Amino acid sequence: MIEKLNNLDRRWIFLLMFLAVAVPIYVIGKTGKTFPETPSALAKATFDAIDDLPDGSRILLAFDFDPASEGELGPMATAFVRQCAEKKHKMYFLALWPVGPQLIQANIEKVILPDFPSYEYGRDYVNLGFKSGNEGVIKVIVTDLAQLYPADIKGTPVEKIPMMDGIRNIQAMDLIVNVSAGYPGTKEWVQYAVTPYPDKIRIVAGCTGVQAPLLYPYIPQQLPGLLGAIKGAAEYEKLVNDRYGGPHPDPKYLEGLRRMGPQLVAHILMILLIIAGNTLFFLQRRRGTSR
Amino acid sequence: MKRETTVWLVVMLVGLAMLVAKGVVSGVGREYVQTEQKRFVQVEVPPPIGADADEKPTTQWLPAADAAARSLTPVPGSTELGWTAESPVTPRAYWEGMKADPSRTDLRLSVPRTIGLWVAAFFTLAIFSFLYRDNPFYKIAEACVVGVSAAYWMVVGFWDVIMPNMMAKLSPDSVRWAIPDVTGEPEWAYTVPLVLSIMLLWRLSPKGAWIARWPLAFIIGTTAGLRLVAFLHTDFLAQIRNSILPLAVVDQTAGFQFWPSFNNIVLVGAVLACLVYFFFSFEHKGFVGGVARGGIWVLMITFGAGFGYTVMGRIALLAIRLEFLMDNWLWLIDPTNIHTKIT
Amino acid sequence: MKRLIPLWITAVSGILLIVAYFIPAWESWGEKATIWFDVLAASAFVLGGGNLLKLHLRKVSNRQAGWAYSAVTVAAFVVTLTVGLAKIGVHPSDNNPDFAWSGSYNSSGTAFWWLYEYAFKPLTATMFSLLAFYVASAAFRAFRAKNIEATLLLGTAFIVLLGRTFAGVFLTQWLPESLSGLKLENLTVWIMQVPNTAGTRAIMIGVALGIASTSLKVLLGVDRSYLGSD
Amino acid sequence: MHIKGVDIDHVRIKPPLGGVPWEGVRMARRQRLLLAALAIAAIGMAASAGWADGPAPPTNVVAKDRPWDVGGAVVVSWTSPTTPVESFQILRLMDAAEVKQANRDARVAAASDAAAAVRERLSAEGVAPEDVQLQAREAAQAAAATLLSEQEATAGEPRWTPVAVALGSQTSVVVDRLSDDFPGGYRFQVVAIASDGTRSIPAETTVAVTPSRQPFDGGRLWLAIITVVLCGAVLTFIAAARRGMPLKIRKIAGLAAVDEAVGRATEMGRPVLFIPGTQDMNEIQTLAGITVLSRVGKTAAEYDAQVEVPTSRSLVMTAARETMHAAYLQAGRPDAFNPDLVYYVTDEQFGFVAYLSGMMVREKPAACFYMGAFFAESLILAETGNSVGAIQIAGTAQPAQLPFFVAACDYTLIGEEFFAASAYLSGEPDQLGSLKGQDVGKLIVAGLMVVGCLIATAASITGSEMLEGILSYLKNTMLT
Repeated sequence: MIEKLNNLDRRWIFLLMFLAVAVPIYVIGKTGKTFPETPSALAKATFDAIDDLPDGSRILLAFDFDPASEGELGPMATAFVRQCAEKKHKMYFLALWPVGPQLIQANIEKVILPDFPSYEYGRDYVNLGFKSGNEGVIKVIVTDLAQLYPADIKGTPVEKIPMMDGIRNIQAMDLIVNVSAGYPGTKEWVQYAVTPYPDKIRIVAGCTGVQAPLLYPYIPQQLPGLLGAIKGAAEYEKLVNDRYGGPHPDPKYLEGLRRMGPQLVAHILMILLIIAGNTLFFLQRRRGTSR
Repeated sequence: MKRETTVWLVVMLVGLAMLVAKGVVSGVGREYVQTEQKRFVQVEVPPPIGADADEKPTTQWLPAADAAARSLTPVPGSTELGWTAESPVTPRAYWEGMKADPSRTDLRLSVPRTIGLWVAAFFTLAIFSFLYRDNPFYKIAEACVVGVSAAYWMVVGFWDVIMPNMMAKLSPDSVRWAIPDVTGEPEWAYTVPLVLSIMLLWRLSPKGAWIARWPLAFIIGTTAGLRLVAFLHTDFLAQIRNSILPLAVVDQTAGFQFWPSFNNIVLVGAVLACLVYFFFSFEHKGFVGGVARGGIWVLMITFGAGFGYTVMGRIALLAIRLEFLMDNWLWLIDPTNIHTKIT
Repeated sequence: MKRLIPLWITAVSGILLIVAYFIPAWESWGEKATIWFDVLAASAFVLGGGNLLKLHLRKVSNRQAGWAYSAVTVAAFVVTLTVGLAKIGVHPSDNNPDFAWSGSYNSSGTAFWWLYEYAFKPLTATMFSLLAFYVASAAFRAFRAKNIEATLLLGTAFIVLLGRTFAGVFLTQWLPESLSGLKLENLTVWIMQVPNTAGTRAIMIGVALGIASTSLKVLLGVDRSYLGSD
Repeated sequence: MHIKGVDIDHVRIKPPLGGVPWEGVRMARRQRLLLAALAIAAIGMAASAGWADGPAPPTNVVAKDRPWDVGGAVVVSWTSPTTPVESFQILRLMDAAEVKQANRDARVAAASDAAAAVRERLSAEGVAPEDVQLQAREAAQAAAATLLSEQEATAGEPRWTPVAVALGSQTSVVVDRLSDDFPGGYRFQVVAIASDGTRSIPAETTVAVTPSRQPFDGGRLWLAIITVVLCGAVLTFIAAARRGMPLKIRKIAGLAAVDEAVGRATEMGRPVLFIPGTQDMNEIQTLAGITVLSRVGKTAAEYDAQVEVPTSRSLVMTAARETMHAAYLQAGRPDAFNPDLVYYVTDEQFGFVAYLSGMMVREKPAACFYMGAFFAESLILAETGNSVGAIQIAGTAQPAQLPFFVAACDYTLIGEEFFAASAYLSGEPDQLGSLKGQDVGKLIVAGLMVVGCLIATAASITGSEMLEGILSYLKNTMLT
């Protein structure tokens, strides 16, 4: 029996995982209830980094991710855009990942167009689009933005964009907000933008769970705020909703909190699997030694 | 027919029947769009009020309505240009729009997008089917993803790299058909990548394939040069700097701080132990072996933490795919209230 | 000759870039080299794409096992390449309606966008999501307390998994304030900030050294396997 | 940012030609007008000799090019007056082109603000749109004309623009974002501001200064030294190894398994799969992976095993083919080399993984090597490989993926070990020498950390300013 369980067909585990994620999504989708969140210090630091700036500051939003990691990063990106918009910050979007511009556009359509109709493209926000070259792009735009971004994504020359007036490089930004799924991402922004210009460039980031542990060494000197994975997104969403959402925030701003449901159940499943695996292991070993 | 095949056939048929039933009863995934006529005119835009007297008007294309609102006159001889643009709308917006004014023609069901939605759902299920075992659906999905993605990156490389970063630099005039706003003088330095590219593609010729080693050597040399200093600067120096911490933290007002001191001692000790593990000159024996063992333990804790953190992300990825299936495709749930039938 | 010149190219270009890092007037060389690399990598797509076509077409023509799937690959490749390069369905950009090719190749509603949105994206995202299943199976199969190292690995993973959800908060909320450091969510933060930071830092330092010495070996031609032989 | 008397939020600082405004200063369009007004007011105040209440001005104002930098920066220094000072404001003389541009921008902004105000007022009153348009236009023209006449009246006078502020305790400040070819050089003024907001007479520099770019970046001196020391250590040991010095290097578990894995694949008659990561040739890990491949290829050629190398980058395919060709040649079997086994799949990470997963399940390789830079695909590959019963050996420097390889593979080369692997596998003495050089690097790290931590501890306990100074030099000058 133990032998059989030990060599359990992994497809049973796959099935369990499927249910652990699918059932909560269905239940939460039907009822709209979410689990409570207590924001961590890092999420608060990230929130404050944006909130403590005077209204109308310049924020560079670098969306360095792709649809594959939208599950984790989409809610963060949405919440970042919303907080910046609520604070009336000027938003400069760009991407180091080729598919980034689509995600930028999606967030503009999701947050700015419906909820901030008075915001004008080119005055309150601008989408500079994607440039290839990975960290090379960062190295160039810390000193010369126009060299790589002579025009925005629509092809409008930067001279004709009012909010680009007087911006020679990204040192003119009050804060960089980076949403990152890997390389190039937060690490490269820290390496090539923050490290060489520690007094001029500040950054906060939201990243996938896999990256978060690697970025901890940069906290807090080089990276004052960090949101790790969907948990970070949910905590940050809560902070933004508490400040700006009112009693009944729009469901589109609760995506991260909703996604914590399947997360919880799946984590419990993972824990049970580890316990089960070890129980089997010890039972087997005891039998092995008594023989 | 094998028993397993029969079982799967039955499962699929039942699934299909349920899908049809769901479609009949409360609807399944559809995509709607709103069409819009875009018109542009070429106008002379005068300099802004207050500008210097010698500033000249500029010629620009503006949306026709915008130009009319600013009472600008079209450039003589220019014609109005335009096309029909589509933007997606939620089913709810479509229903509400049609309910308010059933004669509207700008709102409609988008056949290509709806087909796309179903194709996407098929591909999603096909990839999931690999978890059970390799099968023809997965093989189709695999063949598609390889073909589409390889070509996708070629197209991106052409339009986003070759055109703006090489052709536009070498000869701005030659790319104006695709990048009309390109400016600047030809930069002859960019003949270097052009020549290197040609050498690289020389490999395709039957003779002198070794020519292709030159660009390869250039790439590897520049990479090695760039990485060597960059990593020493950012990862090496900066990480030593971050590890210089007081082992006894004394606050001038509050006195000795136990926990910060403890954390600093653990951190510095752990970094040193790990470094000993990576030391190549000594065998892991005796004292060195003991410290190296401690180093491995720290690494294992690091890996455990990394694993735990990463799991979160992976589950979110699965969640978003299942949300796609349940929300966008099957319309089983509607957390953002976009496709629940209005009454 | 066939190896000597490439070795010189490697050495000279690499050493120049190292020196350029310290010389303000040359600092932009590194950036230029990066841009050139991208151009080269983009040109190399012709090699890669050509190789892909060659292999699959050969499979089709030889009627090798699974040739039909190779045909699908070829078809998907050719269709995507054609609609992307020909900008099928792309409207001109708003600023330049008189230039038919000025629109973005991936703007919404175009054929290329359709392929991206409804094939590329679901396929790759779903492939990515398979990881959720694999982590579960790895947790069951590989996380066993065989020795101290494995126990530390799984113990930490265990705490972090719990500490990053509501379950962790719930399980240890009974702990008094004086022991709040042992609450799972706080323990998780401690693990991340102290041992994890230490381990990651040591790996980073080691990797930086490894990269520096590997780069140096390449520049000096000690390590030259990538250049093949005559 | 607020320092008494210098309300930064309401100062629009015009940057030098094409430059950016000085950091921390926000620019709202309507604030341009305020700047122009402020500049004019400053001149006006000077003219009316209204300094009587202000603090004494600073003396000895000197501007010098900042040494050993990349250019574009100047150090302005002064001697503080004896009276108490809350802060200093530093201003710079604008040249004619800048003044012209600033005037133009101010007029355009004034015109658009005036028009906007009229539009807002009249629309609220319900005036017809055409009339609103007309009146707004007139208001704009009037505003621009008024400002123009003001500007013309003061045309000959020098215009100063604020570029920096300093605290009362400071006696120098770096002004950057300057141009290296500013006509005639830059001139500066320093104004002392008292706690009640009153301003002193401006003190001016006597000599104009032009920033320049030096041949060496002084801020990177220590980086240069450390680079030289590390490279020197590696070179020294390589040279020593070539002269025949015996080098003792510890064993790395996992490397011995490389040959064993290839041997097993030969016995089973199944292929060996080698994946050199998913990154391009501009990643050193890919290079290290390719070096390991040369060893695996050579062993496989000797055993007559089949090595399949799918790559996700065209350039990597090119390099890997060269490597494999050389490996077969070295093994003396160039005819057995089949270039088609080294092939490109797709650049897309998960497209590549989808292909590999299917391929592994179908071909069931006996041994899988993952050597290079890996991302999320690590676990998919390792778990799939595991399910087909392959021996798996991984090596990567991606810390995030190490947990998965450690959990799912038979052997894993962690971080630096991966780079060391190529040296071990080659067995050449000069390659091994480089490992000794790396050890010197680790000794430097350990030494700096121990010394630094001791100084930091002593500084923390004693609170000594000298120790703090040493620590600050170590951290902020040497190690940045």
